[in-house]
Amino acid sequence: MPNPALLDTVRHVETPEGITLKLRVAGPMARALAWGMDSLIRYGALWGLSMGLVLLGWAGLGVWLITLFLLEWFYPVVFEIYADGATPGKKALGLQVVLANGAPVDWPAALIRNLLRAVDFLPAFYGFGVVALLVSRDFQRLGDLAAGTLVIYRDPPAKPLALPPGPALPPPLPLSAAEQQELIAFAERGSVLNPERQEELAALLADCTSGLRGVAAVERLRAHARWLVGERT
Amino acid sequence: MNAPSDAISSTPAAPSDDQLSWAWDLLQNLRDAIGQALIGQQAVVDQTLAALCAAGHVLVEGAPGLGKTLLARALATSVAARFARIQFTADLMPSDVTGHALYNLRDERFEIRRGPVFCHFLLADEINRAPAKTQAALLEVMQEGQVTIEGESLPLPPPFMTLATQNPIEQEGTYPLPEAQLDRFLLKIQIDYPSPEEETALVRSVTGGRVGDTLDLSRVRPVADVAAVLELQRIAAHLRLDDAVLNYAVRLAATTRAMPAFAIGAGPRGGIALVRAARAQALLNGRDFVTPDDVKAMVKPALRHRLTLAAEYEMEGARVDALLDELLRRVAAPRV
Amino acid sequence: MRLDAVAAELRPRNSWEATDLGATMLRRWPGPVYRAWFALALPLFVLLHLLCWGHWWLVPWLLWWLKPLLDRAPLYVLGHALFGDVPDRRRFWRELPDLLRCQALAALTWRRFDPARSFHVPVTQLEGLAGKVRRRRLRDLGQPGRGPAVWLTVICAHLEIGLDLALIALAWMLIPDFVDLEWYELLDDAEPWGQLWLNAVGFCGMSLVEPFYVAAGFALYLNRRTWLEAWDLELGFRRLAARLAQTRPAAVVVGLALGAALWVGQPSVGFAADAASDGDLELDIVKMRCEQWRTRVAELADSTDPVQRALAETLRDPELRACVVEERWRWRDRPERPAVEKPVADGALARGFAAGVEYALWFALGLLAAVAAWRLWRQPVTLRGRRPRRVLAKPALTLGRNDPTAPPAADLGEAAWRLWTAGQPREALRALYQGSLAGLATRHGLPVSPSATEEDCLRLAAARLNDAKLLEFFRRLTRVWQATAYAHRPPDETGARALCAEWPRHFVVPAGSSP
Amino acid sequence: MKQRPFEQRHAADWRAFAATLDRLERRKPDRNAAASLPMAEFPAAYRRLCQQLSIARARRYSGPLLDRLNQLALRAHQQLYRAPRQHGRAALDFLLVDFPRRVRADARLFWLCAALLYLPLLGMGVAVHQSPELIYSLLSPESVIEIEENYAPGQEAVDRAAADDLAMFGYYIHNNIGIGFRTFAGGILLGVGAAFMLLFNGVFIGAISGYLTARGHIETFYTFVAGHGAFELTGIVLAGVAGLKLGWAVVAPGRRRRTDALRRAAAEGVRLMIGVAALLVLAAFIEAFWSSNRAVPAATKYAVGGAGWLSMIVYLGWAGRRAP
Repeated sequence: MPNPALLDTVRHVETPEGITLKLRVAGPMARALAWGMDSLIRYGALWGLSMGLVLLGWAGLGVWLITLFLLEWFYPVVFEIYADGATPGKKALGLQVVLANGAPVDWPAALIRNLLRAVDFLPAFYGFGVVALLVSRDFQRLGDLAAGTLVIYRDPPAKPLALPPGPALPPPLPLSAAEQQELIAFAERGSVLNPERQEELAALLADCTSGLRGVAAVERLRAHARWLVGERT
Repeated sequence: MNAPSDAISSTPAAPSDDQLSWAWDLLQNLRDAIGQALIGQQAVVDQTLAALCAAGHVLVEGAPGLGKTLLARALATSVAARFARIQFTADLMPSDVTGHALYNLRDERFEIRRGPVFCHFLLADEINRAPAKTQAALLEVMQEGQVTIEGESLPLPPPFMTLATQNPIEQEGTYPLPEAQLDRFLLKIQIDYPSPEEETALVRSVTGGRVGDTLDLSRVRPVADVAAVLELQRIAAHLRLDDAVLNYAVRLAATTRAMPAFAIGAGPRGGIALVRAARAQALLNGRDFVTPDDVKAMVKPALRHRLTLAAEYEMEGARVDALLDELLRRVAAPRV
Repeated sequence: MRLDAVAAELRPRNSWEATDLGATMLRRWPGPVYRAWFALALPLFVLLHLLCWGHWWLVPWLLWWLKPLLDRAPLYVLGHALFGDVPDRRRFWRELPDLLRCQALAALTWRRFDPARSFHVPVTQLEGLAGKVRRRRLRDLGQPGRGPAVWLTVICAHLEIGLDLALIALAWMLIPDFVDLEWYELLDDAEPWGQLWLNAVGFCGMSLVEPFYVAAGFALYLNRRTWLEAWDLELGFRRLAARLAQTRPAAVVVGLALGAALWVGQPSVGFAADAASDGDLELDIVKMRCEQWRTRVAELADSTDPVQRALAETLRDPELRACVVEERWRWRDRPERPAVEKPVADGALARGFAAGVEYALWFALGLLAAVAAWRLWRQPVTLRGRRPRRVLAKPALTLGRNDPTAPPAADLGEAAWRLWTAGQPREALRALYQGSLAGLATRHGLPVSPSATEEDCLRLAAARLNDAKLLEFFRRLTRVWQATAYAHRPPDETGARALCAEWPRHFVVPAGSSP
Repeated sequence: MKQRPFEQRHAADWRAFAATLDRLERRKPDRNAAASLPMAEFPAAYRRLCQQLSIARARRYSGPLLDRLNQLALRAHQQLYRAPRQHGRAALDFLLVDFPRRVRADARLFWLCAALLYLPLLGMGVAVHQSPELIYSLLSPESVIEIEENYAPGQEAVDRAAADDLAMFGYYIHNNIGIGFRTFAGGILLGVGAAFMLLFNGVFIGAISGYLTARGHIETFYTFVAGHGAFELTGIVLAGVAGLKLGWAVVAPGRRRRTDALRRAAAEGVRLMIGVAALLVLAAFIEAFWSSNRAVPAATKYAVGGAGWLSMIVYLGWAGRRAP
């Protein structure tokens, strides 16, 4: 279980089914970038639209102003409701807006957080918003606080990591659950860590590897990990 | 004499005339005894006695200082039964209510310390000041009539009656009881401010020749014992109930489910509670059979805590009691 | 550094999450970090104004230029605080000169324009690397971590400018109108006080953003090392090893000392060639590092300290290099900010379009009004309540009810008696009771509602009737009826007969008199 | 059970579950349809997954597996606890019943906001009428001249082209509803923002009306504003109500935490804002297409304006009331 005393950016939400879901709350950097992308999209669209609407004269100006109004206030709302809580910018950065309990945003929440954008923007360029974001516990700007929403990372489902094939050996001594988890993670991350570092880590556990050294020690630990996950050869 | 043409929902063990007149006398004595301490509030006393006869628990709601505690003490004194009082507070633990197992170092074994629930009359004062888990501990006891400590089930001696009091839920620092658990109270009694005359009498009795400001129970004498209460409950349970009256009670409860004003209507348990309470009311009224009037009199106390207002009615400030009056006006009485 | 005292959850994160962790760290130790920042920056701000007396416009530029030195204070605090060792004031001041002196020239000249500065600085400041080793190390560390670090710099620069503007706007909003001060005068840098005010605003914006920038960069660096060196696993393995070797405490000491070595800057955990992917490793670097390494190990082995000797034994060639492929989106070029061109022509097309839209809007309004009207008309209750108030279904109202609207038949008494003699006492009394209610309702105007019970009817009669005999009869009848109906105790024959006989006296209108 | 057998035992379940989620999220409409579960089994499957996640956590299976299960559970949670979508009929019911009820529930705030708008409006109107030069304290001479030209009499015959109307419609939508939204949002700053917007609008409108009245442009001006005034002014007042609710929640949260109080107030306020937006769209429409039409006789315009006020009063005062 995570140690609550350690700094982390994960928020735990208990569902009615009694399990805890982990929401990885997103902070200022990713959100600023997403906002930048959305602004480009919005103003790009407006610019493109103005090219066409020029043909319509004053009437075109009217349509353009209405579009401006809609894009200004409702562009995020519509995407957050109909596109899994993410504007295109947020989607590109893997972000998603959810209610504080992990449920998708509903209309009132989406409206509140985006209408209050006007205040977050004050006094200029999201002054209040940035300060609130840095101060609040879950990176919420004022609109998020009022609407009870969070912006979280929504990753593509993690691919299961396979252990490299090989023999499986029971560990020479009983291991606690956390220790087993670390051994397995060590084997799973074999493709990320370079061999020398792995050997160095394996050397820490000389008692487990009965004094083997170097590559042999790494292999031995992997074999234990395979045994621990339940592979049998 | 002709045999009754309609079926009768009574049981073979119908009480005899002697038993009935004994019961009526006893109830009158109880009423008088409690009335000695609790001045005015005749309806409240009657409803409490009805719950006693029906072997049900009551939830008493009213502002502080209206004699909720006194009512419970007077009842316990007049019956000469074991009485316990638990003041519910925010830090009260479930084991403070039910009891707990204690390891005895000398004997090297666990001893069960019985909590205050092991009594006949339990006054749970300000029940909505305790967090849900403590409320739940008590409500479990009320439903099952037994306490489980360290895997050992200990039955409570009958009669067991809980009188829970709660302050109006708008008050600060309260945890409202969950709907499902409110169901376990047979009646919810509303204590309102007494009439001016009654209040004068009350003030006089409090200030008359005594020191301090507590109402005393010295004038309340025991008029019954535990066995008498059990007999009273047996008699009340066997009063005659015609199908038409039963049907009336069921229709009333079922109609609450069809009323759009209520998000949650009274369930079948509401109907059962209504009938139980009506039987007791009939006994209190000195009859040996139940009439539609007994049902009608018990609709509010028996149903008001089982109903949840629909949001839009709540928004417009509707009140459950007013809607129950409306219900009584709308449902036809079985006058045929 | 004691890895086991680390105050943050170590796990491989994505880069943005790592910067978020930086913000969380800042939120955890705002006091020490900002104290350290202001301890350095505020005097500098004042000092620069004194030095550049008369040329205050220089100050913001100089401040900007000196940022790398200023950043060292928050990084120093964070670096220690994260490992359970929040530095106190005295130690901070004692170590400050060394902190500032270390590679200051490089930091202020060619490295000043490093766009990933925040990410690279920990290598210099915390690991103390320099020269080719540092470059090598940065290259190994940096490739996938660099992109986010550059973005971090870009975003923080924007944040800082945005906050400056926000502060100016805030001041403008808060200064009441009657103060004779046009807000743009404040921005007039020709005025010395205007310049001072601008500098102060810039300083505030910088002070807000810069510690965050440092913290986020530091977190990026930590995250990168967690990826490459599996710090989380190292921590777990250390604990396991310590548990296994409780009889040999030396192992724990060695473990911790290894950590210490890592912290003081010797590349005990270094970066080596992954021969498959990196063939261009320059020989001299390898040679130099090997040499450095051997010297270090020899030093340790010669040491009198048993811990250091133990360390020397365990140290092995620790070169490390990992490669992670990460795909990301990158702007190829920024599109121009849209410039809206003023509409020029009012051609036929435009006129037609406008007229079309207008008619469509009128039509929509009409349609909406029609739908609303239809809704009100079809369900008029909507205006009076959300749902149509089907309060009660009809059957509930009528079940078991005979409406007492018609006057009772004149021969009811006889009919009832006939029922009694036919062996239907309940029916007989029902007829009598119903008839009486009908009589009371029609002849005496008693508003008997279907929902009224027997007692209700009796109360009503007692309140409304002034005929005592009739009332007495009705009361007697009610009692008998209740006993018959609900207790199944019909009266004896004489009682029944009396009731039947008496009934017409009260309820039958004598012929000739008007009702 | 070890991790690998656990994975193998449930792998098929998880694949089917993921396919169901894909279908629900409308990512891949057809490809995996066969593999996904029938809808009726979804909640049960979700509970099974929750159980498996708990088991996996308790047994400390490896990180990627936990992440994968957490992700599945999160997605399913979002599908199950999604708020039901509202439809057109509900929207109409909201406007006909719910909205006026909510306004009445906040009657005291409503009167406060009305006072904040109308008292400065009247005061400034009278003051500027008495001494028209006061207007220069608010507006630059150029804008005053422009406004005066707009309402100068003698242009009755010229009807604005449809294209101009449409442009103005866009302008009113963009500007006026934006003002309404900002009034609401400004409420979170302890109510100051909302109150300021109300006062500011009151002073401004009052000054212009007073000035134009003093200059004698009575008919042109009042025939123009008569039509949409009821909807626009009421809309702004109601935006103020919604904003002050936010502010009040921050200033005096009562027994709730400030954020909770704010959240509640915002949820109520935003429902008011939906109605406000509807009112302001209506006002913009009337302003652009009806008020600007100078061919309509003045009497008709005043009559329509009066009808607007009347309907506003009836609507907010009585719509949605229950029968006594």
